[in-house]
Amino acid sequence: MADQDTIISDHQTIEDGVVVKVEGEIDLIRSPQLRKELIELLNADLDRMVIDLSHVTFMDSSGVATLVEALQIQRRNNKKLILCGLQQKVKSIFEISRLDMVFIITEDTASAAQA
Amino acid sequence: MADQDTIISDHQTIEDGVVVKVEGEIDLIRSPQLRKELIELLNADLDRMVIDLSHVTFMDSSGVATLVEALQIQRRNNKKLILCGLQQKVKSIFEISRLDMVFIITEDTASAAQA
Amino acid sequence: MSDRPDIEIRMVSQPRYVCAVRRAIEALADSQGMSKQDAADLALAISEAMTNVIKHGYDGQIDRPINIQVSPINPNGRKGLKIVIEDECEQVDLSQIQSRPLDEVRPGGLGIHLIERIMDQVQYAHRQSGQGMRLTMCKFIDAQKTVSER
Amino acid sequence: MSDRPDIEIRMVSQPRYVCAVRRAIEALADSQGMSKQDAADLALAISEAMTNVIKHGYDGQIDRPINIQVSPINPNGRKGLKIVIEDECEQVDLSQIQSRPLDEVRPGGLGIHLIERIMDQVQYAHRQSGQGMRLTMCKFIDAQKTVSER
Ligand SMILES: Nc1ncnc2c1ncn2[C@@H]1O[C@H](COP(=O)(O)OP(=O)(O)O)[C@@H](O)[C@H]1O
Ligand SMILES: Nc1ncnc2c1ncn2[C@@H]1O[C@H](COP(=O)(O)OP(=O)(O)O)[C@@H](O)[C@H]1O
Repeated sequence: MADQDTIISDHQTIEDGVVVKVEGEIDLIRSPQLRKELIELLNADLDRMVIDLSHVTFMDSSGVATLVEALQIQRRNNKKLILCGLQQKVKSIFEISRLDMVFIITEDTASAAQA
Repeated sequence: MADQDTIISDHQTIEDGVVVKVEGEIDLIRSPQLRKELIELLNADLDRMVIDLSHVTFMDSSGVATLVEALQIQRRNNKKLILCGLQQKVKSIFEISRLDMVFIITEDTASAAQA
Repeated sequence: MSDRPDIEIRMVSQPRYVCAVRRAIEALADSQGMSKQDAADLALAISEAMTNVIKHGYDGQIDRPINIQVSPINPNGRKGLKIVIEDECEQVDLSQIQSRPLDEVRPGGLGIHLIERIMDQVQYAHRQSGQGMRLTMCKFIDAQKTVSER
Repeated sequence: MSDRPDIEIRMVSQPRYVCAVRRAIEALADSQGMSKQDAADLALAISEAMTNVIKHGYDGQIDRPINIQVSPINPNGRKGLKIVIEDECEQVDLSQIQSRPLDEVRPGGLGIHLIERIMDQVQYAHRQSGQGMRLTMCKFIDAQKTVSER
């Protein structure tokens, strides 16, 4: 997986925030870039950030750490961060680290817009 | 890839023959099983056999050899064998071995029924 | 199990290469009949263990040796995979290698927890050569401790 | 390029394991910036070369050694991967290892052709130890001879 590319492949404005689509494997190599892209967006002070993980095929603990950091930023500002579309392979790491109860996780972007 | 499983995951009767769907990686390990399953079906003396490769993610020369053998059986009996739905990764081996001109290859099962 | 592993991968501690090992181990587990989810979890655990060697053991140096050995095992008729990861890091006190409590939600500190939950056996040791660590792990295919029981 | 390869895989000649090596090499090529199609073709070529060692070199024996070395190369600024496959087979006359004409359509006999078309450099040799063969192959990332030009 090339590490120079952007990780957020698409982002779409919704009523109270933004839906970003993340692509590929989120591991030690690519997490720093994801962190940079997410934090840039979070600076815009969005009420709702939805992260669509349906095109993520692998995530390791550095990827999870990046998402935890984004969640903390949103929480600190009383804003929402929602994950959606997790493949079972990827859901597993959230379950094993018991973060499936910490994040708001929904099936798809439609339900994430309501959550 | 387990090698005990059947390779043909589905087969469907059409007017003048059958459409079989093949799954997974067709390599040294699994080609003998595919060969067995195909030859059994070819014994039924079908006017048209369509092999749907859309769910095949890898094929090596042993897989190609198996398909060439099936093609020869059909030709000898003045019957048709048609491949369809090849992923680009898989199409590549046919192109490199110049068998893309030997096999009838179509986009999908619908066009294969007409070819 | 004989002394020679079925597969041995010797590589430099380049983070880019971790992905290749992860994919190889997932394919191997699959070929041994492990479920797709368990094979994916196993690949994650191996990835975390290798990442830890690079991050903590080698402090990010990319040209140090990592050695991964994989063999099918079958103790008491229980099929599984044994994976050994060896490095040439400075030996640390084994008690330093531990997971943190998960109730505190903060970035980082999940690797060891993931490894311990995914694998059926996990053992860190000092290599006898006096330099380097050895991590020995097993995951069974009919595992009693499956991750889905978490 | 130093003498020590970046990644070395030592394995037994078990056909089940070929898939793991194939996936690892595809991931490696991808991580070096090779296009997805070229990386897939490369994986195919390596697969064929390993299969040939097992079939022809070892006559199907599953417990003989195969050694695969992979390193990034950069001769004259041209990025690529070098892959060396070594075995302990009986040495055969190198002229025996050749592809057949493709105009005759029949099953089999495509492996060497695929290897030669996919790789930019291919060289079979006898190992100096007196036993075993060595196959040295390169594929460049900016390859002038790309498979799409076939
Ligand atoms: N291979 C290793 N060598 C030395 N120390 C290690 C190694 N693996 C883990 N550790 C120690 O265990 C701690 C917990 O590791 P881990 O759970 O993976 O979280 P993190 O890597 O995010 O700190 C690390 O902070 C480190 O001190
Ligand atoms: N590793 C090898 N050791 C010995 N002989 C080989 C090896 N690889 C290929 N050959 C020889 O080259 C011939 C052509 O190989 P190939 O094109 O792969 O077709 P096939 O394997 O179907 O015969 C083989 O029949 C064999 O005689």
